[in-house]
Amino acid sequence: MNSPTMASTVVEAGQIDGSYLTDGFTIRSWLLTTDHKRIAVLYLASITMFFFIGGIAAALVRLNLIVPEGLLGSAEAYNRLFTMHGVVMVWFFLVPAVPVTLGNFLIPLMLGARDLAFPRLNLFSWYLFILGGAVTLWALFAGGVDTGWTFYTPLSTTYSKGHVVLAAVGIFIAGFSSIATGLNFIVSIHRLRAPGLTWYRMPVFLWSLYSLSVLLVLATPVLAITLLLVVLERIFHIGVFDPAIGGDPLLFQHLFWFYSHPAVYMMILPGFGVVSEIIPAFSRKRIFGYKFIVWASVSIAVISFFVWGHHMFVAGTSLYSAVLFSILSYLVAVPSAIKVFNWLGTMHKGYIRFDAPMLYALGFIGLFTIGGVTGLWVAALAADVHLTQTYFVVAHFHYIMVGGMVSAFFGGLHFWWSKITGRMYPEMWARVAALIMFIGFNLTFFPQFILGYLGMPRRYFSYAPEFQVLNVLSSAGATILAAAYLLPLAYLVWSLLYGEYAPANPWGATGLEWQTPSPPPTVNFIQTPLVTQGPYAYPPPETGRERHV
Amino acid sequence: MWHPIARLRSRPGGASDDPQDQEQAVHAQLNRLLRAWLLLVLLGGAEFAVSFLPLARPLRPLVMIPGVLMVVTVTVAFMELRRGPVLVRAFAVAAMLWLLVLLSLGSADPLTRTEFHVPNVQVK
Amino acid sequence: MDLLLPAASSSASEVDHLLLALLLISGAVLVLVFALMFRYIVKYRASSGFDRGAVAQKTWILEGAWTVATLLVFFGLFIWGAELYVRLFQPPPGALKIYVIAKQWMWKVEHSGGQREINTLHLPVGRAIELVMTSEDVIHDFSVPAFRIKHDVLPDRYETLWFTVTRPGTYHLFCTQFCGLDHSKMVGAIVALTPPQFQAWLEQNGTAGTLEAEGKILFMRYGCSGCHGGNGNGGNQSESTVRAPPLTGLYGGPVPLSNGTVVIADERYIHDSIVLPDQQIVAGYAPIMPSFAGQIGEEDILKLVAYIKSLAPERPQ
Amino acid sequence: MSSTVVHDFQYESPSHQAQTAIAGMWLFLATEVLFFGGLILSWIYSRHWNQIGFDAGARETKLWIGTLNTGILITSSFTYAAGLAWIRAGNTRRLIQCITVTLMLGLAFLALKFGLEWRDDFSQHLFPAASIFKITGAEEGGARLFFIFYFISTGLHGVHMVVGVALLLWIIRRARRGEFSPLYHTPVHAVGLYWSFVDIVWLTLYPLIYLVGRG
Repeated sequence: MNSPTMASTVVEAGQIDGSYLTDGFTIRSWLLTTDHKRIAVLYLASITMFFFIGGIAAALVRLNLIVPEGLLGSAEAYNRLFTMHGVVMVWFFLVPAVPVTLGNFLIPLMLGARDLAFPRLNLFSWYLFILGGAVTLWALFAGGVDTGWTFYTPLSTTYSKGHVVLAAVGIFIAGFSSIATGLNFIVSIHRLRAPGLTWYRMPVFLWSLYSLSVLLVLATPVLAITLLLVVLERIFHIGVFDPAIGGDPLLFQHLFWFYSHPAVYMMILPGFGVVSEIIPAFSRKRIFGYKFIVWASVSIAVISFFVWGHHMFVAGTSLYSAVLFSILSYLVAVPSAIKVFNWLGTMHKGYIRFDAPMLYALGFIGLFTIGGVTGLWVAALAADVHLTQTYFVVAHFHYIMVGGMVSAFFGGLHFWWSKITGRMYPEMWARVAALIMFIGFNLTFFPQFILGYLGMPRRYFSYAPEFQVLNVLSSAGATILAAAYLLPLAYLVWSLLYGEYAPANPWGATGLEWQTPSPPPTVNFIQTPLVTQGPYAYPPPETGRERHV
Repeated sequence: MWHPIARLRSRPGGASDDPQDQEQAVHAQLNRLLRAWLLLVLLGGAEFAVSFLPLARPLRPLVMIPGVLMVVTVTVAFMELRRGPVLVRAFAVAAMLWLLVLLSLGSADPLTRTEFHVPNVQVK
Repeated sequence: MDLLLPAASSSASEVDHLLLALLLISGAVLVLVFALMFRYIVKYRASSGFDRGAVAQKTWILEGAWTVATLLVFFGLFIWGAELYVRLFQPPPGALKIYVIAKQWMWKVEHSGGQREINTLHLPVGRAIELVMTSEDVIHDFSVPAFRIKHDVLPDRYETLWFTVTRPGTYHLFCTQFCGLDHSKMVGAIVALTPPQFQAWLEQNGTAGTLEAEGKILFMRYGCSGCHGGNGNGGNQSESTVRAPPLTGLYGGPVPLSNGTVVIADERYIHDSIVLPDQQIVAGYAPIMPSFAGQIGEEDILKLVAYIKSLAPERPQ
Repeated sequence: MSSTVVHDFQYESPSHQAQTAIAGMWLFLATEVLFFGGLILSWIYSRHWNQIGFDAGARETKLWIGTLNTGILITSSFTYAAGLAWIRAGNTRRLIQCITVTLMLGLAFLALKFGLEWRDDFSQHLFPAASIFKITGAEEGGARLFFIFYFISTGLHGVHMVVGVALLLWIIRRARRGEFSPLYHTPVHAVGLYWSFVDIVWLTLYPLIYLVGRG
């Protein structure tokens, strides 16, 4: 087997010279690394690239919707742009973002382990992600796909003119990257915990990523078989979804949404984990109802597999299954409500500080709650008949994905930035960016709730003139949001070169990852930590903590 | 340096050193495997026979029951479900449960779709 | 910018009441969450010297309370939404049937009197209307925001959608299931007229023959009469050697199938028997009828269905 | 054979790493269960909507090849497990023999399935995407759907068999180099799990294809 290939880290001597970043500077040491921290940094770079590709597509979509007849002038281009925005954002940013960057970096640190269970599989997962991304981008830039990210049949199998097969193969490959990551996390959390780290002493972030990995591992294979069936039907012009020979297009929707609803929980569960770490750290207080939050995450992971039918209330499914999926959809909303109340409970009687991660976490609570309650609207059967396939649904899932998940991702990124890079980011700029992002986001997506009620359908290149004012408002908000996203890119890169050197624990937070230097040595811990108490044992601030700005 | 706090690790099948014991152990194993193989062949025969029973078309899937038993036999006997860490059994159970969810909730729609679509026209 | 959407169908107001209730509940939850958050931000910020006192350890009661509260509210919303949805799902008997065919990027409408329209639908106010819809290519979605209704239109299948218009006027019709290039152009207008105006419109546009008349001609041309008999009264007379089930008196009546179940012959059953004959084979008959999927267009199938329905005059249309 | 076994630096002991690897393989097999599960759901839909045509298609399958293949795979699973028992007792020579027999059985399965059955199906115009199809009339749609399921499922299972055969060759090569011992035989165990899983997939596909439709 491979003992640590990095010669410079001498464990027994107790003195580590340099961190995982200074542990080899050749391209080969990065591209063939099995160190979970380096793989996390590689993923961070890839994720950022895909985020901005998807963001540009979104900006063009909003640009087009400024005038009722469509500014871009061609419905073809618009259809391929919103499909590109959907495909790139869902599979190459939202689903992977937190698990592969923060998850890869922090899970071994939080577990007190030296690396994940299968380091080589972890590197293979990154190469699968890059290969899948390359094939998908090739499909999108060679002409794109005109089916939307949902690939509904028979449009995707028989009538679409786009590169459906190429895009499906790209997503198929990227899917296996998710499976590999999920498998690695589940086995590591089970098998590599530090001595004394029982399940109830683990931070909530690990529970959330465990629940996420259950979703990754058990839902993504169904997407793989679905895309394979679509590809085969498109190549051979005959398949199980073809209604002309007795096939059922609704079978595709069932298989697709069996993956895609757990996928939206894959996006938000890590957000729950990150916020559950930030709120106690910046309220200097033990998390409220640890067991409830933890089992809420696990129950979301299980129940999220029962609810996919609520995407098909008007699709022509049977009345019985529609009613069944509606009651199950209400059940899955309960754990999310529990979490929000527990975060508020954590802040109660805390000593709250308003650093950038906390601003993102507070923004998350507010925006995710709006996203969550609008979920109740589309779970009610009769209301969904009116609201589905309109901009109400677009606003609902953007509030949860962008308002919730992206805020949590930025919050987590700022919270652990010092641990990942060993540098402190400029606090003032970070708070400004957080506020602009909050304002820009609300201006972009709140008008869409009203547009949805008024009946403006999704995915329309041109729309009825009476919807124009709200669309212009939304597009204006989008420009502010785009600017707000460029700010962190700027000052975080700046902090890599000129940021202050970070101490091991700048926030005075609890958790094993803060007990090792930042950036940590390749073997993570000089001395494998012994865990004797639960997480979030925050002493009241009178005892103070070393933190300097 | 490692703190010997007990963690979930069961003893691997200790192969004692002297060859006589090893020979003994292997033959016991081989007999167990042979019995499992025989059970599989019997179940296969049963499945083959059951398929010729005149079952009504919607009841035909009952032919799968011996097949499922064969799957359980292979999992327990050849894949040693009962040995190894608890995790192994947890993953096997999880796979079956999620498959059940996919197949049951997935087929709830087609099995119940036609009844409600017939308009209640007064029959003479 | 009109912020209020007209409620022009009988169920529209009920859906609006449900949406209003959802708005109030969401508002209450949001006010609770934001108020608590701002209060904690101000009261418990790090710099405030306010004495925090003991931190509650036992959280069971509080957790249990808000879990049960959310469960009750959600269950109430579920019941309300489901009850209304079930009523919207099944068309009442005797509704005026209008046939809608969705095709990549246009709506074709056919009234039983033979009137045809593209991207517009004239209909009477105050009477239950049942749309029998199918698609010739991909999945579309017939959506009228003013009536608060929409339903996907699937290829090779009949989907029904019913409503009762309460206010005359012209309302938006949108296709809300992405269907390709000109998905956004596949829009139309629903023109709701008072019954006399609608009657006048029918006469004025009733030029072409009725659906049944044209269906009778197609019944001969596509060779259905070859097996099912000249006027569809069964296949075992002299001129046809093939045994085919009789079609007279079929519509609305029970049909025993070869797998033992009994189905009532509605438009869906007749349409499916033409397009996918092996799905529901009549008891006592060999599955020899070829599938006409792809050979007969949806418009002609509509006419054949209308003709076969006319063979059972004693049952209500 | 090396008496001491080295383990990865993040594990505490060789057995800790071995059992973790086995747990990881089981989890991977769980994902494969869901992968084939999606295919079984398509079987349920296709058969539910077109029972008569679907069963008509099922009657065209070669029952004797299917049954023989089932026997072959069951036996190959048995011989592999026997090989694993032998290596646990330290007898590498027996391990190599057992795995070679397993390999032969696997190749026999592939020969029967793709050499004989598929070629025969193509010659009888049972390939669903072809314009001329053996079954016409009312049952053609359902029969085509059956053969779509038939070719996709047996094709996917065939791909997994080919990967399995490659893994068997890899195990034999490493066994010949004396890498396995009673203390260290994790790859043998892991590949055994994969091979038995592919056998399990066939045990579920066999009735769905050959038996259910033959009422």
